[in-house]
Amino acid sequence: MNRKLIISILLVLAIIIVALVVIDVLNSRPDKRPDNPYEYSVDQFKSVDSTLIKYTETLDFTFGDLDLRGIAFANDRLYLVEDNFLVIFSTEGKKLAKSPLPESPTCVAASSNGIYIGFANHIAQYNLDGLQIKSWESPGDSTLITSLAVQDCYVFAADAGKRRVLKYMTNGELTGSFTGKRDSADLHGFIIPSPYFDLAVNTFGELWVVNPGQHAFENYTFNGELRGFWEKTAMTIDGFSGCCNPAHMAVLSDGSFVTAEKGMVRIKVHKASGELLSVVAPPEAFEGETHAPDLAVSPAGDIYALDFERKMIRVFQLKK
Amino acid sequence: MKWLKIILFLLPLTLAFHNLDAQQRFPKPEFHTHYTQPTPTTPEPRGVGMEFFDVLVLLVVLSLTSWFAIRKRSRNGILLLTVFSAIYFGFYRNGCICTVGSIQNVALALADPKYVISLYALLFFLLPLIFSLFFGRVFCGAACPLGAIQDLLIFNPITIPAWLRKTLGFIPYLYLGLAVLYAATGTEFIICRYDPFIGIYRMNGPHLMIYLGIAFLLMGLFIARPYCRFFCPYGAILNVFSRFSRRHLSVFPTKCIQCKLCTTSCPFEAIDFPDEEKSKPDTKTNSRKFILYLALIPVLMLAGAWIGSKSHVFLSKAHPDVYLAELLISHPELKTDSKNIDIQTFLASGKSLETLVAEAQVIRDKFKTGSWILGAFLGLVIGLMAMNQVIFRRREDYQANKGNCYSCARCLDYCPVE
Amino acid sequence: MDKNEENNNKGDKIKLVGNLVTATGIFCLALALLLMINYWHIRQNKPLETESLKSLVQQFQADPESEVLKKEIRNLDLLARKAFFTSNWQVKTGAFLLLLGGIAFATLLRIFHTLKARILEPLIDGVDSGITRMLSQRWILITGGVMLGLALTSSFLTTDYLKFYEDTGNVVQAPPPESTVKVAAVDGGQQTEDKKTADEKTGDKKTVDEKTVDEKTVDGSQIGTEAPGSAVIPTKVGTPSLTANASAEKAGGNLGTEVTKSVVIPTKVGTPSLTAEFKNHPSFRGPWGQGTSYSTGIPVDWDGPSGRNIKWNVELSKKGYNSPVLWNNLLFVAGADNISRVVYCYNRLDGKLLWEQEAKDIPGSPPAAPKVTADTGLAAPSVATDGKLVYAIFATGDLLALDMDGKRIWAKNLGVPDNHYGHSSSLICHKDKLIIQFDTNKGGRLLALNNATGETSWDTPRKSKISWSSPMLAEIDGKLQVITTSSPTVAGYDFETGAQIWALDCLSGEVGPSAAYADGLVYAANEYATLVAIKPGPTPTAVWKSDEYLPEAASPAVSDGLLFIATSYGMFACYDAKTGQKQWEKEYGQGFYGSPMIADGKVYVMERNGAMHIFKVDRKLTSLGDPALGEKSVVTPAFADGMIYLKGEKYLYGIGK
Amino acid sequence: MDRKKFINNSGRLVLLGGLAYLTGSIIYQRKVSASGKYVWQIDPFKCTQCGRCATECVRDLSAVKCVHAYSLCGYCDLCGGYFKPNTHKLNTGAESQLCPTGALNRKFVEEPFFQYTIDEKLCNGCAKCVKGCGSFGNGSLHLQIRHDLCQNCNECSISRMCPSNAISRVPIETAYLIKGDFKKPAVSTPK
Repeated sequence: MNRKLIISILLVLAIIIVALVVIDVLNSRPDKRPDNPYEYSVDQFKSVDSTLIKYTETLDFTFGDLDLRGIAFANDRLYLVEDNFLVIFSTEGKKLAKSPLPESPTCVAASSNGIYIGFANHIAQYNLDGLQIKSWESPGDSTLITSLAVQDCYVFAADAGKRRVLKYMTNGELTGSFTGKRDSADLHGFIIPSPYFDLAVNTFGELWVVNPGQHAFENYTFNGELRGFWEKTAMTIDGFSGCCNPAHMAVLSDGSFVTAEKGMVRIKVHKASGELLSVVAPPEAFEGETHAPDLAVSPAGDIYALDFERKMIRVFQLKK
Repeated sequence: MKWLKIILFLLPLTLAFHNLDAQQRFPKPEFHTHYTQPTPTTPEPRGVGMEFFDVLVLLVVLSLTSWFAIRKRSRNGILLLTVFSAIYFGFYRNGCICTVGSIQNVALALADPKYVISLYALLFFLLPLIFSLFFGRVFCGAACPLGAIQDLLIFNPITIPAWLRKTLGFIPYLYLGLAVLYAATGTEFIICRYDPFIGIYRMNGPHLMIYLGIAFLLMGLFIARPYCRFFCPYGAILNVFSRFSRRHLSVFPTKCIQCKLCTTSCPFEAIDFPDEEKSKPDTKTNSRKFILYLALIPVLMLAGAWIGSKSHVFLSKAHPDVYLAELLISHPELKTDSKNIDIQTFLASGKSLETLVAEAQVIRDKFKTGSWILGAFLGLVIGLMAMNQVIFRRREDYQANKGNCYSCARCLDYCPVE
Repeated sequence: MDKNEENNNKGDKIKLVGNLVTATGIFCLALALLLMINYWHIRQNKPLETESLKSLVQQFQADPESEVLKKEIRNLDLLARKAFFTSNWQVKTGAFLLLLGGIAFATLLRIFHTLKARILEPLIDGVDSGITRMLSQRWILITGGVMLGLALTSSFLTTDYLKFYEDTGNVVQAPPPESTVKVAAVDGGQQTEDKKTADEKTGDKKTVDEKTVDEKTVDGSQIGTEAPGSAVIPTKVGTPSLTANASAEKAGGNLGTEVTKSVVIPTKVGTPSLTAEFKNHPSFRGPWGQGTSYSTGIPVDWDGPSGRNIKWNVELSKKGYNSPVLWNNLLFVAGADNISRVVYCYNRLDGKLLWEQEAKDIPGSPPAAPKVTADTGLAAPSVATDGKLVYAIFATGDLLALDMDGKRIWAKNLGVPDNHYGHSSSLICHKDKLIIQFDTNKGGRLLALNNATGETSWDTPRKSKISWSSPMLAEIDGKLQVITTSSPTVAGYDFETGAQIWALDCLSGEVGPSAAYADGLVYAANEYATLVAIKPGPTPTAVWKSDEYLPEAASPAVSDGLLFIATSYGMFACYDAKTGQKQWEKEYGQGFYGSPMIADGKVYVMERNGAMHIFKVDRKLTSLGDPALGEKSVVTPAFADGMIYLKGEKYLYGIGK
Repeated sequence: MDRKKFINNSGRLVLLGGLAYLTGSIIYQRKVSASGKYVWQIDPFKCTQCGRCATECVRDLSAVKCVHAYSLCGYCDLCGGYFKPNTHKLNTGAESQLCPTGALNRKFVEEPFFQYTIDEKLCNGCAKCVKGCGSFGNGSLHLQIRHDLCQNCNECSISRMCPSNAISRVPIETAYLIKGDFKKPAVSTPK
């Protein structure tokens, strides 16, 4: 084999080697790397028709770096539970009281005659100044209270752990519970894949329970008979996404529902009959795929959303 | 928000956990059927014992090679060992962890307070060096899988002019220096990243790297062991060590009869010829030069150090954090590029740019120290290499060059002396 | 004849092998090419994520009923996966074949070679080694030069963006999201600049009461910066000390300085090292935790970013909100993370780390660090030293005593403090005792340990709730007392016996600030509670109260009849210590967690953004400068003659000429 | 000749000393663990599902696989990890499956629960399902490096490219960081 040829081959090879290394180096730069071919994208559902958005964010209450858990609105006051504290403050954000809690709370509800705070497996009653009146006895260990609703003499508690709704008297006496189960196969009670289970009593005294596994709103009598329900599963704005949504809800004075979803976070208002009424906050208003904000509404119709990511309460009001 | 940022910076981890709290399962579904929940399988990794077995194998191979090369003087024995290493360390063990790469683990272990090196990795690094101090580069001879695959594919090696060989001989030191620098600064393991043959041994891997391997092998048909001679950083160390080896393979068993038969035998041109009278340089000029280079070395080192410290900025760009930080500073618009995973991930992490820049600065400072040392080292190498050319050792016989000889024992077959 | 034969079949052999070699060679080449093509093909159209499939799915979701689309999708998807996995398979098998081919090729080559092999002509060394040497030298030097040259040029061509960033600050940061949203910081919320402006619109008064900062956000820092209130300066002990003064003369106290002369009563009690105690900065907020340093010539001008008057700064390897403590030339800080808790000792003159000692292998120490909040950390309490030993406590309840060389003398675990933010009360030691305020959710305790052995000298239970304040020493009516603040009690205990001498319930909430003492009055304060001046004694009484500005992190400091309060929402106020009359006030943006310190006639207080505010101790506001540290700081400074020692978020600073 | 020997010997001694010093310092700083072996593993809580585990692994079908922490699973009918977004008919047809390689299997357990298992022969570690499960479900699906497949490279080529530094060396004793058992509390409160 003649030497010239060999040398030329060698040179070519040398060049190839250098080229390969250079290419590899350049392609592994953070700005040159290929984008994810397997991207899981829900962006197509994130864009919301702006005409639907009837609310605007007017005020934020910030809290530093606290581990916020839940909010309630009553008596023109906001009641916030964070890890080991109850904070009461005015709608202008003036702190009125702050009292430590025995353990980390899960949710809070308030009425004109008291504050009720849900802990993992029991409920405690506080007076309006945030002093504990009574800690109610726990209905069982696997219990996980995720939401409370007060209706003059009743306190309803959503027990995600046992997948049931508990009915208490305001003095703490447990007077009943129901799981929504029926003999007929089509009603297999509350399906709660993850610890999100909300309920509320609207101004007409109707008890509405979210059945997140079904994306359903179910209306029960206080004794647990199903009066009616509606459900809507869809990624699109008019329905509820994911495997268990809405995660939180609240009822406006006209009986329509304010709903908050996890996964693709968005806050919407649905009619009592289920049709989408308006959008409060589109997914863009929240960071990434994160937790659903806890909700509270004022009689005036202002919506208070507890944003766990930004650690603030965000106030939405109807656009003028 | 400022305070919040600090906390974010203080405990990013806990926050990460925070975000996932809500996704924790709480009481399991009550199954009415007899459904037993499976548990995720966890296939065990290769045990530590096995790793030490590898060390044992390495030890055996090294000893055998030394025996074959120095006592038994058998090329076939070494050939067999070569094949064995190619099969065992190469195809069976897929070449990780290999001695050459272990340089970086050692460097990182020395530099990084948190990094802990496994004993077997350390042994992989030490054993060949120790052997080289007593028997020469027997590791290259048969134990190194990278060497083995090349050694088996030597076809028709051309002779490379000495000056070119010597000059190219500088690359390994450069490679070594960079590898140590990047390893010690925790940037990356370039030796492993650009290991040309691992892809071939695994018959799998990034295609670019496999092409690299093939290119080297093809090259190897005409230049014997191109990687070993002109790239391998570990070879550079061994080269130095082996110069002081206690015993070493020698071409002739008893006495050289100047038959010149061995001259063609070595594909690596690692046999030194006796020096002819005419080429004997007059000692005067020679010693003058010697003095000159001796004086030149410190100059070169200083120059190297200065240039090194100057170019640390450039070198440090190889570190992903530094690069990212600079990218975000120089192209803030990229923040809106939703397709850029790295930037988006950083932004989502809640880490502030200040933090990132601060971290990057720390790394860059490490580079500053590292790169002036590197510069000085390279200066020293150049100086010594040059000086080596004027040091004149008398030789009557055809001897293996202790530094470059791989103890492959090819030449032994050619020597007629019994 | 035979020879010919031999040659012939040898020739045949060679031919044969040669052909085989070429054949295998071609085979390998072809295979390699195929593999490459295959790879590129896969690379080009990623079968798993083809656009066509995506678009089909889109259509399908548009009308979920269409069976046609469904079928199409399924088929296409099947194809795609087939393509993917077969190509995978091809690559694998291909590679294997290629390998076999390669081996065959190699062996054949070898055979071919050996067959062809003949004894080569020995090389006649035509090459003149002399010339070779010359050439090599030249080329080596050339390459070396080229390399260095390249390095140099590259270094000149690259721009250092990091530097650019530091120079130009946050110029290149993304613009803050424009928001018309007002922000009300209800509970310690901080505010981004743009929002702040939005906030000012809503009126100052409002922002003030909105910015009532929550205990929790602050506690960490407060705990770190927390310290005993400014204690009595022995010169001002009053009559008892005068008599004592005389007696000291009798005792022939060979104590030179003005300070030492004054510190007579303790001298009578008899600790020769007391003078040293007052010359140094032996515990959090100085001697006896008074908040007063007797060092002189403290600098008032420095600048962190430019390094002006910064004698040295070192990076802290572990975080901790505790403040530096000095003894002679040694400076002590503590640091901790979930991995380990460490005490560091620096040379305060050049900032060199002399030793570090980890708090480990302590019997009773919890396997895992307790859950503490980020802003508290595990090393909130400051260490204390008496010149012989240095003592440190961590949120794990680990307590250890090291000698000046970092050798551990004794260590014990007090039981993990049940504290939802993390234990924070700093230590203080005097004579033979080490005082620990140990108020947890399980109730309050005040301990004194024998500092040589760590055995408990006395252990007084307190009715107080959990607190984050630190004990201080003061001499009241000739009796050395440990004064503590907590919810609800402010109390004084006998240093020798631990017996409670007096107590007054006047605080509430989560008490961070410690007490201060001067001229017979104890000062205590806490946010959402009150600021109160107490006349201690058998029947303690509140002399005056004020609710205007309440600190929640910083302790009060008192000197020359003036009381200084620094609140976490940025208000720094000066009161008449006797009457509670406000003398002056000044507001800052960031708020104070670090406690004010008195040193040679000035009061030093560190704002959270790292700006040190220095005032004359005077009834009218005289600012002596606001030198910046250039990094956030929440700790209280330590003083030595001509030097001030600060601890920032990341660095430890020695400041002075 | 003797001079040469001397140089040779002394040189060797020096180098030996150097090695000894190096080893000594490593051992002294407790940087070496005799029984220790370290393997690469993904911290599921740091992972951001960028999809590079599928593309960057030195193995052709990545050594990173999706594992299912059943103890966290909600056994949902509408599983965010199994179905494409906005799937209406919850059937197992390709038109509704999210997994590009069909490695995720869905099995009916009982009304209304479904079990989801991973066929690792098919899984390429693209983390699509992980993302879906994480944002819409309980996050029981997550990526892990399978050590029967992992080559345990000296430097993991995925970790080099991992944007969230989720891949790190872990001691062989804790070779897997499976979500349920790893760190997190069994019960937690909703947010």
